Amino acid sequence: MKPVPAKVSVFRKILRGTGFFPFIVKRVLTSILLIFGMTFIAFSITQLVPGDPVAANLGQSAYSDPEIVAAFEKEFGLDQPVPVQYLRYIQKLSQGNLGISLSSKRPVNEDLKEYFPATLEIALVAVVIAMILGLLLGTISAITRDRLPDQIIRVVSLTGVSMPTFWTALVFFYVFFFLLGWSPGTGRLDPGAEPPPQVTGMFTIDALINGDFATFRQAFSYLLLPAIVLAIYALGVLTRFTRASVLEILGNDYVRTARAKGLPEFTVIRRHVLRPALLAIITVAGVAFASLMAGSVLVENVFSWPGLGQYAYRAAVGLDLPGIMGVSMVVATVYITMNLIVDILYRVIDPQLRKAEQ
Amino acid sequence: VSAAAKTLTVETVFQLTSTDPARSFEQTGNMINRALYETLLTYKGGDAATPVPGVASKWSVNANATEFTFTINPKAKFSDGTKVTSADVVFSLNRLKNVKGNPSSLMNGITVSAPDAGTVVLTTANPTPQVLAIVTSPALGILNSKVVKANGGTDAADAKDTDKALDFLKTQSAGSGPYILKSFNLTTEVVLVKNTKYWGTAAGYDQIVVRNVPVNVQRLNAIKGTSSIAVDLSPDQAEGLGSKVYVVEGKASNVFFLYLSQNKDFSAATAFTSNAKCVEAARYAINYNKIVRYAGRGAVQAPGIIPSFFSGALKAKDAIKQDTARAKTAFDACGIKDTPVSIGFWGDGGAVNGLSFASLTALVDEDLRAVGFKTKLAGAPIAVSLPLYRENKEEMGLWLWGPDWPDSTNYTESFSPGTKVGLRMGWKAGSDSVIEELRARASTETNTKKRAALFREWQIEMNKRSPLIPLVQPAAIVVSNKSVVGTSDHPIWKVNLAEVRPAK
Amino acid sequence: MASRFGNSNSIWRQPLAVVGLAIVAFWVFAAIFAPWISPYDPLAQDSDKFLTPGSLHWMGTDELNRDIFSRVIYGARISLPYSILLVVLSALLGSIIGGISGYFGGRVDAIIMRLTDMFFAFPAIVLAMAVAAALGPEIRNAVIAITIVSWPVYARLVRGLILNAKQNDYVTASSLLGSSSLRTLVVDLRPNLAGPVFVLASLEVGNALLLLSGLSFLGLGAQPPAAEWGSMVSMGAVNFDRWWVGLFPGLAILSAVLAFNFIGDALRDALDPRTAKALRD
Amino acid sequence: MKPIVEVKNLSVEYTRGDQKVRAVAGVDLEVSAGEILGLVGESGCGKSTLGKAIVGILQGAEGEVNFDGQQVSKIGRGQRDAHYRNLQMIFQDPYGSLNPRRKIGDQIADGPRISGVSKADALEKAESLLERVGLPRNAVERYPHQFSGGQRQRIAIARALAISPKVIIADEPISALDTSSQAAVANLLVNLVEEFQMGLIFISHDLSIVRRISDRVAVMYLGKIVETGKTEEIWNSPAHPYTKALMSAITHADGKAFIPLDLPGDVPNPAYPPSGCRFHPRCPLAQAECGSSEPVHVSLSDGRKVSCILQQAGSAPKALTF
Amino acid sequence: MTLLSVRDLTVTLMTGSGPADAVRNLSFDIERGQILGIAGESGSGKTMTALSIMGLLPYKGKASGSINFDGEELVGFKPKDFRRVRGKDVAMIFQDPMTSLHPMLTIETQLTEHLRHHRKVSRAEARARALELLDTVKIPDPETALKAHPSQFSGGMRQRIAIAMALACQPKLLIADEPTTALDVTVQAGILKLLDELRKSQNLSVIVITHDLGVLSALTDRLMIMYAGAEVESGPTSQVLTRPRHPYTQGLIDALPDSEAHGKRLIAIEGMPPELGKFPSGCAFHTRCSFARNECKSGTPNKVDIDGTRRIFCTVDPFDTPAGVNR
Ligand SMILES: Nc1ncnc2c1ncn2[C@@H]1O[C@H](COP(=O)(O)OP(=O)(O)OP(=O)(O)O)[C@@H](O)[C@H]1O
Ligand SMILES: Nc1ncnc2c1ncn2[C@@H]1O[C@H](COP(=O)(O)OP(=O)(O)OP(=O)(O)O)[C@@H](O)[C@H]1O
Ligand SMILES: [Mg+2]
Ligand SMILES: [Mg+2]
Repeated sequence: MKPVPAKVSVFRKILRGTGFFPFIVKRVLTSILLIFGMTFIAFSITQLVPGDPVAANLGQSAYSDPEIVAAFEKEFGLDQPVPVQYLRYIQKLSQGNLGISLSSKRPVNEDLKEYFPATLEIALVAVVIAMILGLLLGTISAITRDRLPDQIIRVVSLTGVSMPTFWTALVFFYVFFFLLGWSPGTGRLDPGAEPPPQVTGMFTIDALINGDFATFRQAFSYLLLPAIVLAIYALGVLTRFTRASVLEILGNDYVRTARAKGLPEFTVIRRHVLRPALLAIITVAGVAFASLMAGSVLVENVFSWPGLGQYAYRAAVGLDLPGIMGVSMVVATVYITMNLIVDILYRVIDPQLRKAEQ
Repeated sequence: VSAAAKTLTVETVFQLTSTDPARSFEQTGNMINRALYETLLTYKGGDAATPVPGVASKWSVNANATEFTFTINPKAKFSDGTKVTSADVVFSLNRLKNVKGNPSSLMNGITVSAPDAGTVVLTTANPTPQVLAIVTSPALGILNSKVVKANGGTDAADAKDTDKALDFLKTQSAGSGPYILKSFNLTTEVVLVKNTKYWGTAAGYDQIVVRNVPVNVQRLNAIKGTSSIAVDLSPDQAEGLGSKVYVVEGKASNVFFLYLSQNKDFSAATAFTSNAKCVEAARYAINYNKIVRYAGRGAVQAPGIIPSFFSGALKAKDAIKQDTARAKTAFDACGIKDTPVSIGFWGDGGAVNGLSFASLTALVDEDLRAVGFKTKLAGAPIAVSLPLYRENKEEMGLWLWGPDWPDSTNYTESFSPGTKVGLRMGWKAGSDSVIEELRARASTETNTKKRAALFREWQIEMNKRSPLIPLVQPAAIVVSNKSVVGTSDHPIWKVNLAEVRPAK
Repeated sequence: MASRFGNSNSIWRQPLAVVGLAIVAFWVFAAIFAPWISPYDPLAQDSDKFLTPGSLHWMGTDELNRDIFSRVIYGARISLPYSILLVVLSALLGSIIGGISGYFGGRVDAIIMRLTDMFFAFPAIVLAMAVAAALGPEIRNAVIAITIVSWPVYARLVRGLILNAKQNDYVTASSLLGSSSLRTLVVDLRPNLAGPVFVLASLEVGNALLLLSGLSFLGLGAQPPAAEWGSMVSMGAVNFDRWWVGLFPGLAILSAVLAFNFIGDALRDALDPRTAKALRD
Repeated sequence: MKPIVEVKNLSVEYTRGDQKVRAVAGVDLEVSAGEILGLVGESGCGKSTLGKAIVGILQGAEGEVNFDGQQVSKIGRGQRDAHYRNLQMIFQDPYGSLNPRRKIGDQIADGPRISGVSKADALEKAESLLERVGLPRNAVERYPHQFSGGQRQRIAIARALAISPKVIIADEPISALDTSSQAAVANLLVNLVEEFQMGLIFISHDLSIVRRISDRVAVMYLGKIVETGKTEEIWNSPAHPYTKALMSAITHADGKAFIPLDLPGDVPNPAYPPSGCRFHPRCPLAQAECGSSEPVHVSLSDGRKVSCILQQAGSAPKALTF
Repeated sequence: MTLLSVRDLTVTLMTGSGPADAVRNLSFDIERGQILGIAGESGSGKTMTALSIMGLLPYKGKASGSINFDGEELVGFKPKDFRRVRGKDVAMIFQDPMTSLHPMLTIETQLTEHLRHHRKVSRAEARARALELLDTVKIPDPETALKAHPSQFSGGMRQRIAIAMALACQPKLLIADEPTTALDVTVQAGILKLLDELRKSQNLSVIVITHDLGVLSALTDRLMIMYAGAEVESGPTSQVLTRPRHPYTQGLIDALPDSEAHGKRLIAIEGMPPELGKFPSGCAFHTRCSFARNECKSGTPNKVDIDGTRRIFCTVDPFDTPAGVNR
């Protein structure tokens, strides 16, 4: 038998190893596999269900012209058998190419480059709002357990997770835009205002990079309301989760030990309770962030926010398969990446896990 | 004058795919392209009957309406300063024909030629009087052929594979209109700026922002006075807007209609709906007044399928009136009894001119049920419902028709047996010799008066025997800030942005 | 009940749970007796429209002048049963898949768990939208679509519970006594799974209702003229400043979801803490 | 008497990450019917692992276990062979060893039911067994949470007895119990062994209890048996320093303010066992070669077996003094 | 000199079925430098007694009576006052060293945070003190240990660290709740030795709580036996263990495996300890006591003082025999 080439064995060693580096390599590899696996599910589901993308995407008269229909099918590869379509898709995907959108007739990559940052922007602001408030409210709730503040926070956070987002968005828009005039309205910038030069695609950040504070303020004022609406659900989730985690940790022996040392309650909470709680909360926040991106469909619909959610909606309703796949891939990638980051963070923060690995 | 005063904001629900004239066939695209690209002929204001000079200063038609000669205005210049020549026209029209985009069918049967640099001739095999209307369509906008060719454009026969100018035309325009494209975003806004080298009367604004805004927000913005023009409000929504705006009321060119499938073999229900008695029962069951009231001020019952402003449109007195007794008798005679019958329509919140298909269907549904139909509403998103309609897979359907070109032939050529919509209704050629003969005569008649009479007669026969039941011609509303003048409502491009100016 | 959910924290002692039960009881009552409760036919139209709430129409009327109060009441007939159906279907499907995964373990388990990972990563609403759009919007199809995306929570829970329970000495003891794995699963573990799955399902009813009405809001669920809360809100969205059109159906959704969450929460608290934790993660 | 359970050179491994941990490393052991074998050792030394490997919950990596003449194999997904059902185990945690959601009666009846006894008969048997272990007959209808730890342990014993086992491995059955219940459960086990002539392996970390109830003792340290022999002999003259240390560490409630002997360090991690004699880093009598060469397991003249270089095969145990 | 004087301490806890007294009318004293042992079966209220001194009673728990510590009355103390005393003058270590140290904080942080808080010393001083403490409790290589996390230590080492933590502010009283229960016997001895040395070298008062009479015998000067939240017997350790006067104490001693009874059978106290909230009336032990008479079932048991240093709570007092007479 031929000797195993050195490169392979190093690779094997990494995969079999249990240290920090092999762990990361392994996690990244499984994440990539996961994403490819998902394309299969997405593809199967979208293929299994009926619906005619050609009809959905051609105008009335064009559709009756067989020549035009054939041209359209050829252009988007719809004339090929499904497995071939899938293989082609995978092949392109591995080169980072998500195909051409049926509805916008542009590469999905380009579409996403445009819409994704808009959603990322509100989702980030939303998750920051939800994290900060959720941590605060959840902790207060836990330490005032069963007393009035706790009761109030529990009902409020439960209400938060029970609100239909699309409805909340309407109510908030009506109140804060129409009645109170605090929000400038729909869209991302004033009509005709020049967006900042694209770096990240997030207007607030790009404006800052560009040193353009007026645009930053404008962009921020537009995104605040949708971000708040989007944050409500996540806030409810994080508050409840924080409360539960803090309560659980409060019941740990080491908290009793900390109290037995006569430390100020604030120190006990901050150092001995929140630190371990944070781990759990970060995990949930990571997942919440990914679900915010998906949840933005309904909010963006109301606020005419030109983001992934709107794009997803149009793609779905237009049976724009490459579009649907593209959105799904992006959201899934965010989700998987968040999980990956959280996992890594977990190891960095938690010495016990690190120890167990050695 | 401040910079802001020179910006016009137009709010509309985007129906937009691109600003390439050869590929764009949606309302928002038409509105924008009307300001970017000029056509040989055009219309003024809200009129859609009398063509006026565009790039062509003069034109003539031969006696049997098969040859149309246009003389290009020597002053006409593109935004880069070069002159408009017949070569540009030939290129643009052939490109439209050959890229096989949605509007390509406008060029069916038309050939273009250029005897000299200042003259263009369009010829057809059969008499086609509507060519003069067709050339006003923004899809036939004239492109600067050199610029477009330099950026991947071609008018060759295989243009559908080889033309690569689409992306270029999203970043920049290459027309001779009063505005040029500054930026294009499919979902948020399209920004136009003044063409400083325009050869005609200068543009009214330095900049026009066409924004994608949902109808409800258009209304709120109109009340607040933050928008300049709102395009999509229904008569209802146009009420109580306050003092900052005025409302331009017109009639939409769209007609909503109900049909019953004539495809006997499609389902249990269509075995009956193909029966003339069944159609009659439905036609007289409907409370048209109720629908018109729902459609709001300015809407009218559609007496026939041809909208009011086209030649040969029927008068209100010709309209069908509800007659429940007659409907019930017909219903009993048709034998459908308790067989359930579904009505297809555009379901996911689909609305045009502020009227929602779902609500209209609900209204019709109530009346049909009242005479005994066992109806079932089968709305679906456009992607699902439209194919069913197009493939004649509905039992009943509630849809609308907007003109592809502003001429009544568009209707005779689309709704007669064996034509496009006729087939969708399962109405095959040879089903009705009277109607078919009227159609043939109307299409070749060049005398204006005789044409109108034929169109009227065609519609009256349609109302007697066709599976088609015209329902309502909605009002078309443009709400405009008082700082703006020149707003009108046009059936093809809605608002003529080229004509809009700041109030003095 | 007491023995199944532990005895110290009976849900009757939790005020929020009682409120939740009351609201659910109200909606169930409304759904059953809708024809008697509602003052008008929910489909009856009129030439007037958009009447403001008043003594004739408590919640006003919509663009076809249908009585919103009656429609909200009738809405319970769609939203509640379908949400519950949805949860039952996903719970069944998820439990079976999770059961298979936990029972076989090893490679089967690994494959199934990767699959659920994928479904978790998938944006549920996008998938549901696509499926609903393609199958044709009908509430039945929306239910199918949501079931396809919502079974993995149950699968994960059931599998986790089985793996956890497998470590219990009583499972080992029973296999020493000759019990086959299948018998253990059915006899020993099923009662342990039933409680948590039931609690999760009760927590998920609210989510199901939200997703279902969200799809209807987008026009991909229940179709007009059916009175469905989500699609009623979407009509309110078109008629923004007629606030009553969207407000009341929205409140109906909120109240029902809140009620189910109250109950689910209380049930979870009544479970023993370790299982409750499994439900939370 | 012929032993009913024979363990020969048994090793058991766990996999942690990609590392193998040998929790039991080459153990020989035997139990006869009617005999109580005490297995003592500190936490983590592999007692439970050994117990589980004997009944077949864990798979041995090397060596074998014979039960009643047949080799025990790991339990699989299917039904366990009737022969091996006579080999039962009782666990330490009285809360985890009964299914909280099932009635006591059903759980005890499980064994007979699987062996084909009718439901009524099985339940009848459950009732009489409950009575035998000192609980009321009507306990069949109740759930585990209605019983104390000691009572549950008795129920667990009743469940094992329901199929009349020949050997029971009891893994720290009384460690989690209160002083008073401890005595009751221990006494019950002793009575049952005498009554049914079962073999019992009694696992415990408490040498003083093992001394009281068992006929023979095996002392385990870090995966290995360091000494086996008759209880009284070991108690009177421990031959292995670890046995001696264990005994010296026992506190006595005699009011004499005597602080027992402590050994340096803890039981090491079995993943990294010390070289040579595994006890040598903590052994007060360790010599230079203890770190390098592994001691042989030798039989002493009184029949005891011990692994220590201080003891010589065939001779009487040498007295150890720290 | 009396450091801690507890009188009529009653601890009321909230249970599923309402409030219940987990500790009832308990009185005892501790002198400086003395070790007091508290023994009793599970649930007898040992831990609650300790926690009431620390002001750390569980959620909704209340103490009444009097706890006089070094001149201060602790019953009715505000949380703020407790925080002043806790960790500084009274310190406590818990049963399970695996869970009582914070898994994510370094040993240095855990050893010095209260030192720095109570004594307001600089980081460097605190560190020096921490090294000294680790040395005192015999942790090898204190420098490295400071940077480590608890998971890097074995159970016995962790318990030593917990003791070092408790000693950081030089408390006057140390409460050790089952300090060796979770440890191996060969390790337990080390901890006992350490506690004994500390008491001697630092003149520390210690309360040791355990159900292991052997441990108490090794370590304590005085002993208090509790049953169902109340004292049943107390006195000098050697006397209580060699000549118990209360039937319950006798039962505990008889149940020890190394007692002199014969054969394989152990001697058990019949029945089970009562649950909180279901303590029998009268002498709580009467349900399990072979000497019980009718009068045991109601009223409070007699308090019998013996030699001025011992007392039992028993109306029957069955072992009232002259000293030295062997039963
Ligand atoms: N499932 C497992 N995976 C990996 N290692 C294990 C596993 N179970 C036990 N071990 C390790 O094997 C060794 C022996 O464990 P075992 O439980 O047999 O010890 P024990 O003597 O019963 O201890 P205790 O007195 O704590 O019950 C220990 O070091 C333990 O950490
Ligand atoms: N948080 C609590 N709420 C209610 N009751 C409690 C709580 N903690 C303990 N108890 C009860 O208080 C009684 C006394 O408990 P305590 O912990 O003082 O007993 P102990 O003597 O220390 O027992 P152990 O030996 O088990 O530690 C017990 O019955 C116990 O169940
Ligand atoms: Mg063990
Ligand atoms: Mg305790």
